[in-house]
Amino acid sequence: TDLEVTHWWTSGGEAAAVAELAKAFNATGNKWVDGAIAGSGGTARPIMISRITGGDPMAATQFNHGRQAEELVQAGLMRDFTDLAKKEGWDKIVRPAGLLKSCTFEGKIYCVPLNIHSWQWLWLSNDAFKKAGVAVPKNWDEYVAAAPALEKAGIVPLAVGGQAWQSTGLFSVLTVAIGGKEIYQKVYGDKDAKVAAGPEMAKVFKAADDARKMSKGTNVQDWNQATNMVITGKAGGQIMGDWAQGEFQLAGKKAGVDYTCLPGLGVNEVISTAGDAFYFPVLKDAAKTKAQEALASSLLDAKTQVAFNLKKGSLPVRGDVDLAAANDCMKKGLEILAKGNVVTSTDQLITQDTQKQLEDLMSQFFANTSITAEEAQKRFVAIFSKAG
Amino acid sequence: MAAHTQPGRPNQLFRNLNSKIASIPMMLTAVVIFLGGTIWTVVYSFTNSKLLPRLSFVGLEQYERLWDTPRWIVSIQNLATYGCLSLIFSLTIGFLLAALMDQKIRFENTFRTIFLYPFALSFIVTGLVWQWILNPEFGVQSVVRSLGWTSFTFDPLYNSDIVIYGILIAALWQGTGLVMCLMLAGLRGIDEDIWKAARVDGIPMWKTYLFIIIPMMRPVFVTTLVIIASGIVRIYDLVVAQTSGGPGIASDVPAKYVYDYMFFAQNLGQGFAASTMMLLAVAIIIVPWAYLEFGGRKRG
Amino acid sequence: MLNNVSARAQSSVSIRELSLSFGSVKVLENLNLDIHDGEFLVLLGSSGCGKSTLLNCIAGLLEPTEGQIFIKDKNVTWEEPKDRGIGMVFQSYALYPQMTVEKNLSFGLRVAKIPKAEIDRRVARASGILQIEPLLKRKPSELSGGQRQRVAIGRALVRDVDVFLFDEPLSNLDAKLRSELRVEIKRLHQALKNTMIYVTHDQIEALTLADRIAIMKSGVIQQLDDPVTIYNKPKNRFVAAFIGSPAMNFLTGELAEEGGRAVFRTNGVSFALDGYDASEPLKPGRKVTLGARPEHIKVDGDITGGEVHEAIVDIEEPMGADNLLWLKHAGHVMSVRIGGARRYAVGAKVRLAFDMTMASLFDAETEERI
Amino acid sequence: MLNNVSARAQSSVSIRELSLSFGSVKVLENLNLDIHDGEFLVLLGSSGCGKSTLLNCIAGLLEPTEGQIFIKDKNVTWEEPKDRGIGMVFQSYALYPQMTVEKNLSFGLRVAKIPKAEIDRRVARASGILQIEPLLKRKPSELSGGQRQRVAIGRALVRDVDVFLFDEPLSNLDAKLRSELRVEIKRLHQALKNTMIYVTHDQIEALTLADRIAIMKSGVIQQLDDPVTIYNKPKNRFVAAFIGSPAMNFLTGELAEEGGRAVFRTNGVSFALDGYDASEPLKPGRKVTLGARPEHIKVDGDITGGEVHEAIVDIEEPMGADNLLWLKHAGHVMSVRIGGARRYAVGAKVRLAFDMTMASLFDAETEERI
Amino acid sequence: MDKSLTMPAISVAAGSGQAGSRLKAGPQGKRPRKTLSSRNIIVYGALGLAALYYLVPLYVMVVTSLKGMPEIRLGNIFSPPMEITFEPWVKAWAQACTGLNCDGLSRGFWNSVRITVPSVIVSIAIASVNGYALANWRFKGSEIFFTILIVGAFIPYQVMIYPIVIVLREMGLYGSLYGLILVHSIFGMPIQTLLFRNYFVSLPEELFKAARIDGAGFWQIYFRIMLPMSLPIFVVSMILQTTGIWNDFLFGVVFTRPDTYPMTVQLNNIVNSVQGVKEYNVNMAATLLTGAVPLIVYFVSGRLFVRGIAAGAVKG
Ligand SMILES: Nc1ncnc2c1ncn2[C@@H]1O[C@H](COP(=O)(O)OP(=O)(O)OP(=O)(O)O)[C@@H](O)[C@H]1O
Ligand SMILES: Nc1ncnc2c1ncn2[C@@H]1O[C@H](COP(=O)(O)OP(=O)(O)OP(=O)(O)O)[C@@H](O)[C@H]1O
Ligand SMILES: [Mg+2]
Ligand SMILES: [Mg+2]
Repeated sequence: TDLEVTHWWTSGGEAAAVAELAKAFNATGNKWVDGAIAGSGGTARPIMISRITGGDPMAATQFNHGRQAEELVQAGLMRDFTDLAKKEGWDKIVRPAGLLKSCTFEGKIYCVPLNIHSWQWLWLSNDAFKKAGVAVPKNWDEYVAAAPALEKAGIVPLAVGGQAWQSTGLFSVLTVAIGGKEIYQKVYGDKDAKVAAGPEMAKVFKAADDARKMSKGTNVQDWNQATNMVITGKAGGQIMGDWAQGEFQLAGKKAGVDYTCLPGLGVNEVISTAGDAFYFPVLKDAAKTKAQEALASSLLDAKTQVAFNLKKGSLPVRGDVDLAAANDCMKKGLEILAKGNVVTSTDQLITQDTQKQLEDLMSQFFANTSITAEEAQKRFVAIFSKAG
Repeated sequence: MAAHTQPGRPNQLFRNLNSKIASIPMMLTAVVIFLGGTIWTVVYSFTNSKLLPRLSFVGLEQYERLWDTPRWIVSIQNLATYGCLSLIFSLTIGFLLAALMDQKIRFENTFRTIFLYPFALSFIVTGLVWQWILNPEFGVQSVVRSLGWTSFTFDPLYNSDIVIYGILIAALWQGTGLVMCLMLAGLRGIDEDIWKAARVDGIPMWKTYLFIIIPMMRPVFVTTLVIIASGIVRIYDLVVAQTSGGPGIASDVPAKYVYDYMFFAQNLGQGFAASTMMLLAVAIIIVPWAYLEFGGRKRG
Repeated sequence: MLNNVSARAQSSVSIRELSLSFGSVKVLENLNLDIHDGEFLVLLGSSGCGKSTLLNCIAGLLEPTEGQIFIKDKNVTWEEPKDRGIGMVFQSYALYPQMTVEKNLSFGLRVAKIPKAEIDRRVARASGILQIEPLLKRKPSELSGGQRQRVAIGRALVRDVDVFLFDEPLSNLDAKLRSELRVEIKRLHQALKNTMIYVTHDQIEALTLADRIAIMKSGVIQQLDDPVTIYNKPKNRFVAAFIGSPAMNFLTGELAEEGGRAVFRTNGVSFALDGYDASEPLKPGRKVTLGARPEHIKVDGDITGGEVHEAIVDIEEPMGADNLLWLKHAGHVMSVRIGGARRYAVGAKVRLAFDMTMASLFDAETEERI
Repeated sequence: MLNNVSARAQSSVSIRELSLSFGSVKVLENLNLDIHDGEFLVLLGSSGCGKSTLLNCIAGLLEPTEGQIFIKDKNVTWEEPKDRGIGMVFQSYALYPQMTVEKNLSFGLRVAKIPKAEIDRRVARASGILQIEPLLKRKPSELSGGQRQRVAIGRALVRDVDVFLFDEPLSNLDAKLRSELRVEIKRLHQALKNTMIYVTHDQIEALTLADRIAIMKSGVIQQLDDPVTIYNKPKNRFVAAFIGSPAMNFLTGELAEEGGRAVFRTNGVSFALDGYDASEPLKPGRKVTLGARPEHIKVDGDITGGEVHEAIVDIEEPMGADNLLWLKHAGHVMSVRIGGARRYAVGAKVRLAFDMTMASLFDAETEERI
Repeated sequence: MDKSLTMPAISVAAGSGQAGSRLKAGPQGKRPRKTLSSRNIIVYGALGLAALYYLVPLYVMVVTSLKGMPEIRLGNIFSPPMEITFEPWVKAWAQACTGLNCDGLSRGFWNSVRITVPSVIVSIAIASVNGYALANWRFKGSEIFFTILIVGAFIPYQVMIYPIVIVLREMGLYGSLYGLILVHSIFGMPIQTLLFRNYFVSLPEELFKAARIDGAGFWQIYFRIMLPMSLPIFVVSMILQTTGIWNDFLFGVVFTRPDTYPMTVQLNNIVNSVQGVKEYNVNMAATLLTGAVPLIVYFVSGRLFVRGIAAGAVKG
């Protein structure tokens, strides 16, 4: 049976990873019909939602973990996979357990978690630092200190793409790294306006201000173009999720040799557990409904998980798979995960609405130097004081 | 005239029946889609609908938030700046080109094709090309720099203060050809004798255009204005393709705000509130005009 | 072509060997014309014969391909229209629609930087002459056709020029207004005494207004003469047919001699040509066309002399003051104009006689008057 | 309004209490009109008076606001145009540009699904009558104006109807063609004998063609009579001024008695009213307007009787067959028509006399004829 | 101006012989004009400059699409390609990847044709009938509907997506080609109807009256009288709709499914699926390929377009 699967994985590494999913699914005797929509979730999600609400749903679709599909589930448009989950014992294999929880609504499971992504990575180009004549920094402060030297060598110290979600993500990374796990949890999780307005956060904004200065001259839009600047040594570094690793890999770069990765910016080795999940709209066609189950199990299949996550650069959602082939950075991530140094991702903590407002603030902050850190913090507080 | 049996006036509903039947698509579109859709939008702008429309009313909350949002204010300002400039420049450039084309020049067809072809391209394409040309690393800036002016800076798409002009350049490139065409058609429709009279009166060419011809072309300007203005209000694709609203939110426009909040932020209520504000602005300007232009007047 | 060189000295407008072609279409060819000072010259011809083209050449709105134009003995062939000392009035009025009447009148003067007081004086004078003072503050769209045309004339008037050019100024008006404005233009000419060149295809306008009429056909002037000559002694058949309403009757036949008298013979019937003022001998056997205007054919009581024939009434067209009878005779149908009070029944028999002193004979080949 | 009820039986078209408004503008109001079988009725009036509106109501192209329309004694007020038994000819010809002449003629018949043979017969007959057989294969753009109008008439002809409606069919043609086609339409009516309603604002057309003329002013019929009556006994001043070209002269003054005779006195000068055919007693002191047509004022040699006055020539307008003199007398300017051969110099003195049997007196207030 | 040069020999002869010519000395015939008069310099200069502004992007697109990536990275965008390669075109047409599909634009091309042709036909058919009814068969209220329609032209499409999704869902047309055709007809309707209405109003009313007297009804008059006379406006309308629908992205992506995505969606996918560095040459080739159809339409029928606009569109 042909199943149409929509997603927004179109960059090189992502596409290669999707190919693995398709391969695994096609092996079950069905056919993966690829419905990629380029241009990130912002472009793709309205289309997916329109099609689901318009009564012409695809068979499966990507969403981020968390609250993006909440209402579709509520409206009964998504398929309930509780039975399959019980049969295959997803609660035992999926780790951390929070992932499956975010697929659960009123006790029923509506999605299949696919991978774990964490935002908390600083990617550094060894070449760039060599060229600038400074040592590859070990943490955020060293990095900030090295910025002038990089600039002098004609290298952009920090690559930040123009898309709003990149600066917003960067800021959340700074919050965890500079502010710490508690502050992060209080602000993003509890929406504590007082903490948001506090001195700890002011420090975070100070760091964001530094990042803003360091990012001047990036002039690219897409995250992977920014990553590409790091790969080619045009930029010193980039704060980006572990998916950036896919790009390094595709470019044939070796962790530790060509590039360096610092989880938690080398300050606070904590990672957040965001990720992608697949949702399955309710279909009328019986054969397709059946095939949906095949797809769901194949997604969680241990082999698929390994193949997919290796290509994608993310971590598998199963704790029981062998990732011998993983590179240094990935292994570092697995270690942190094993230690339980995790925070819930922003996708799960805040609504899309709040997320969008944050993005508006952050992208404006990074683009426009006339907004001071204090001003930005004030607006930050305002957003959280109203957030639900 | 009681002597004659007066066959009653036939039922008004069935007079002109074919015309009414043939107009059903138009009536349905007007009422269901445009009017119904608008009312629907307005109604839901008073709710706190998120991903899916829900009738849980929250009063004016969405509007309060809307006017509190810096991004919305920036969008409005951008639209105002872009709208004014785009109107002025489209009309001026379009008219100037049309006036030049009207000088009995050679290669008129060639020039016209050159000016008109961008109109055949979508905003997406237009945005891409101009993003490329205005890119400081490859485009105009780097070319000029490589010619020796190393301090030359021209990076409208990466400078918050002037990004809207970068979009304007592309928009004018795409749209002025059509304006030129409309103006040219208008110029050609002007009585030859007016030109002759002006020449006999010894009125210089530019004064003739300014004081006589332009005022005579009012209907053409009105049509053109409608076309340009409807394009301005709706501008979206070009911004997305060229800057995605960036840098930051510097080139944001209302239509993009609406779209982002409806689909990205999954806050339909907020998106509808913004739409309603846009519709309101349009209605205030357009409805009286449209009524005068098409409603009140009789045939011709 | 028609005037001798000596006339040139006193002429107000002279056109020498003028040719004009649009691409390959020759509209005017080797045209010569001298217009005297203070003369009212009417250019008359059917649509498309080149009248407007000629007028536009004189005004400088079209460039001739060949030839010269003199105004007041100055060669203006290459001058700008504004420097030629002409004013022009157009059929479509060509008023500037968004300006008031006053602005319309003064716009050219203001552009020419003429002092304010002088402008006011001229506008006052022109609007006085044309009686449009009450309209000065109105816009053209608020005026009737006749008022608009008056303003258009005013715009030429304020220019204080020697030569006025009119291009069918009355064609867009209805019959009543047309005849009213016709009289006004005539008065204007009598008062101002400047040269006027007036294009029309309405022969009544031509006949009533002109000092001389130039009848044009496809770019060539057929006859240039005063109205009476044109009417009574048309140079050729074209002119004869073009002028006169109801139109001249034409009977084709040939010349013959009967009893020593020249006669015109058609379909076996002969008409004596006694009294005909021929410019050459009437050779028998020559194929000719006899032209007689409806008022120069007499019926019944009006007959004062000449040969009397009998005809049958085909149609009667009462036109108020006159009555037009269409009579059948010798295989021809001819129209005869009689008083409006005299009525005939269709099919009635009438006697008719030609007034040969007023008739014209044309060669069947060349169509020139004999 | 004007006809009695007994006429109704034989009438071809009857209009009863017809009113029509466009929004708030009342164009026609309570109009009554009976047109006899086979009559040629001309609707005459100035532009915008509602002639076309009335015609369109008869044709069914406009819906009346009030009233009824009968054609051949059938109430057709709410019938479709095609079912009314009418044919219509328009000023702009309104030929279908993409069809040949033949197709143009047969379009209506084909729409009505009339058998092929019958269509051919009717087209052949119509094109025979109008002599347009050679044009059948051409498109309208390849025809001259006159030919186009002939085809337009043909299109009405093939419909084989009782009533023909013409809306200024000749206005777009030049003077020559106009008079030619006028004669043809007259012939057509004589041959077909069906009812024709003909709208025009050209009085010559009205006078020559009509059996009866209805003169309209702002939606109201002023006078409905045969042409001679309309011309000689106009019901009111409007009709008098509207009909006749050159227009009737009007002198305002008052009635008086001098030596037992009724006289008309104006600016201190008196004109005896001997021979005037009054419909009511001529009471002295009543303010009146004297109307005299240019051909009913005699000058110099033409004077056969009546009081003789002296006047001065103001302007002379030669029009070929006639000559129009504008004479100044007693503070009035009046036009007088004389023969084309008689010429006067401007400023010359002439003697004039009114032909009071042909004059009209109008009450100054009501403007009705006395 | 040197008069001795501009005076032809004939005027010299005129002085000698009476019969030769009646011309006097002095200017005659056409006023000589320098080809490089200041007027010409201004007019052609301005037009040339404007043409440059309009042509540069096309030039950049073409040139870039013919360069290899290394050359793009080095050189400036205006320099002509040192080595012409058609690789990017091949890639854009047949190989560029979006997700797993690596068949470039080729698939989208036929989808676009399948969408554009019926949409153009249906929308023009509806709009022309509407315009005809509005111009010739007015009924009470028709102007009100029309006014709403015109105001509708100002509504941003994004705002209407939700209501339309709901309407289409209720009609069961969502996701089908019919649904998309309907959407294009709806959003093309305001401007198209305006064009047709203005055109039909400008046709002589008497023609319509004559046809009614001839007994033709609503449809007969439309098909047999009005349609054959409306070529100019049909051309304008067809050009506008073809380019509009061909270039549409939003409806194409929202109201279709991946196997029927039009070319613009493919283009967006190719351009936005950045794999490593942006392949500008492939993007430009894809852009040109996508724009080719409307461009050809304009190059071929631009003259008719202007004539049609003059025939009806500009009359209010
Ligand atoms: N710009 C032009 N290009 C080509 N031919 C032209 C142009 N203007 C006029 N003509 C042609 O020149 C001829 C003379 O035109 P012109 O306007 O002088 O006629 P006219 O006598 O004024 O006619 P009308 O009485 O209709 O005004 C016509 O056959 C016309 O078709
Ligand atoms: N569709 C309409 N809407 C409003 N007013 C109209 C309409 N048609 C005609 N009128 C008005 O009705 C009056 C009569 O018009 P109509 O066309 O009958 O005049 P007419 O006598 O035929 O004039 P003409 O000689 O110019 O043809 C005019 O004042 C005109 O302005
Ligand atoms: Mg002319
Ligand atoms: Mg009329």
